[in-house]
Amino acid sequence: MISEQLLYSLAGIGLFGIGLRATLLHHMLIPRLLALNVCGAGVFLIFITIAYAGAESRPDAVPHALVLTGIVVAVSATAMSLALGRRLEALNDE
Amino acid sequence: MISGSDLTPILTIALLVALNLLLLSLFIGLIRAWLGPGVEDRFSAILLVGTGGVAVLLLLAILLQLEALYDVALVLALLAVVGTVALTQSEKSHD
Amino acid sequence: MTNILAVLAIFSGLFFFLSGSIGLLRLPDIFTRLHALAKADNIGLAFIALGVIMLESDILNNIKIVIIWLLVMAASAISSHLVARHALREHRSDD
Amino acid sequence: MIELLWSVFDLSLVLLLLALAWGTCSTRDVMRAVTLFIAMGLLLAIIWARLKAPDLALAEAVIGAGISGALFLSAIKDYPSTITVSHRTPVLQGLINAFTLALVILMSWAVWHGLNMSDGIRLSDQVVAQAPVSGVSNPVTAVLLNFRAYDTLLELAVVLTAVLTVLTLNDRRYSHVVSSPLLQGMTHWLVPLLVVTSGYLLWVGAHAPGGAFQAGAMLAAAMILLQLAFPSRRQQFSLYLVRFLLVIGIFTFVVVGIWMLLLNDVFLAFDPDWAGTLILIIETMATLSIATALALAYLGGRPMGWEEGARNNSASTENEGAG
Repeated sequence: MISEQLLYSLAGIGLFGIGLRATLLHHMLIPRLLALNVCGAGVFLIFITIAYAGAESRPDAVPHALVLTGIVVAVSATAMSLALGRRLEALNDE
Repeated sequence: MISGSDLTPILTIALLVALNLLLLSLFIGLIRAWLGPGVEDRFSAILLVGTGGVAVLLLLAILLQLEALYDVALVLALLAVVGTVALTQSEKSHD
Repeated sequence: MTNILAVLAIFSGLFFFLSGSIGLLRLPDIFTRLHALAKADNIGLAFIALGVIMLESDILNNIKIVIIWLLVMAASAISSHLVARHALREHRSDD
Repeated sequence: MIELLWSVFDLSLVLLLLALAWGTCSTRDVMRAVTLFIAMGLLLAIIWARLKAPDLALAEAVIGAGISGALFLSAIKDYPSTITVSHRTPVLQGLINAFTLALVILMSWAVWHGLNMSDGIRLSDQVVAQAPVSGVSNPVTAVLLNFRAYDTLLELAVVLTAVLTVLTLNDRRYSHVVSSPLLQGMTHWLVPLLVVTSGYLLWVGAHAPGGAFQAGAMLAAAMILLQLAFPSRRQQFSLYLVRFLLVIGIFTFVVVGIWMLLLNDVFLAFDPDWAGTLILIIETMATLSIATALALAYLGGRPMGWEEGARNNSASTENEGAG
């Protein structure tokens, strides 16, 4: 049996890589933001995997609090970037 | 509290098999999300994943003995509606 | 005894989930697909919720599960309506 | 047997997650990308539940599957439906691939060390040891609102900054959608239910998974739903109230912090006797602020009559109908 910690941290690293590569490759705003969110999700997954301490014991609360903060900040940043992008489009149309 | 003593090995195995089959069902649904072709087809797949997610969370709550997952399932059920409404009410503005 | 009944209920639910997702994949258009989806949403989740209720001894949690199930039922009806209406409207604008 | 089945479950979850991420990042169809992204959010909520992080599962269910999805869906309304392929030169593409690979290797090394680290100070032990004096028994809430209250204060500042940027840049989006009577009927019972659940999550956050962020996001979802179901209804609330709600969270936090500074000589150091009450007050106000901020962010800009609202609120409600 592979340890679930190893498995999920590999998934986190994979998500991070996929997201980062796509963030750099895309030049349109929305695909880029989606990719950046995927990349961020990978980082969150790594944090939570490190916090996970097996089936019996209670996981570490500190990374959980950090990731909770991260999720809220990520959604705010996404909203801000979308607004910036919309403004930019409006300026280009003029 | 979940009646932990009742969680016999055979029951655990049965629940885990159910969990895996449920995931398979979600996977089949997600193929439709990939194929489309219409927006509606994609979103009906999301609806299936939402309901399937609720079912997975209910089973996980029993298996992991985490009561809080019922709250998560409740929240997921509530938010699935908001998601659908967001999709169907925001369509491309036809000129 | 309760365990056997619970597992039986969960597996009947799974049957509806799997047939719902296969229907979502195989049926020809959005309206028939929504019809398949409703099976998973309503009956599938109902059976799984029933099974989980049998395994869960805490009465408050059981009430929560019933609320979740009622929510998903209502949500599924309204989502299907919205998605189908959206599909109809889009289709009309193509003509 | 049990372990094998868990492994199969974990492996399928992970493969499905990676497939969805790959699909989101590589497809040329914007709608497909957004749908797969929403599905990924739902799957992440399941993964957080599996990894015993119900606090995160709650937040992800509301934000990942609900609010970010709604944000992207409203953003792609007037967006080209196909993603044009990258114009990057082969050299640049090679550089990007090499850079990504290098970071992934570096990260794998760091994670490997993180997983194998056995000695040293484990923060979780300290959190558990100090939990009784934090005023709440949910360790995540204890970390967020007591031990690392600074972080949470600054996070509220980040959310406020983001929403102020949104408000500065654009007027809100308009939707030309005819609402459905069935949807409006549903809104009449669903919105109260969302508000009650939000209050429940806020209250339960002291001793079980839940708290200000989950509750705030839930309340924001209720506001977004109202907006979607009644797109043409004029706002019935004062824009003064909106501004007030937007800053009340951070204002309360700072006031409590300074009060504690005067009392204990340390900014944001709560008395153990008072901590529970203070945390609840701060969290309630933060919930209101987060909800308002996320709902305004969804609108994508200033609501009708935002500027006039500042100068003459009573007159603006009469004038904005034409605009």
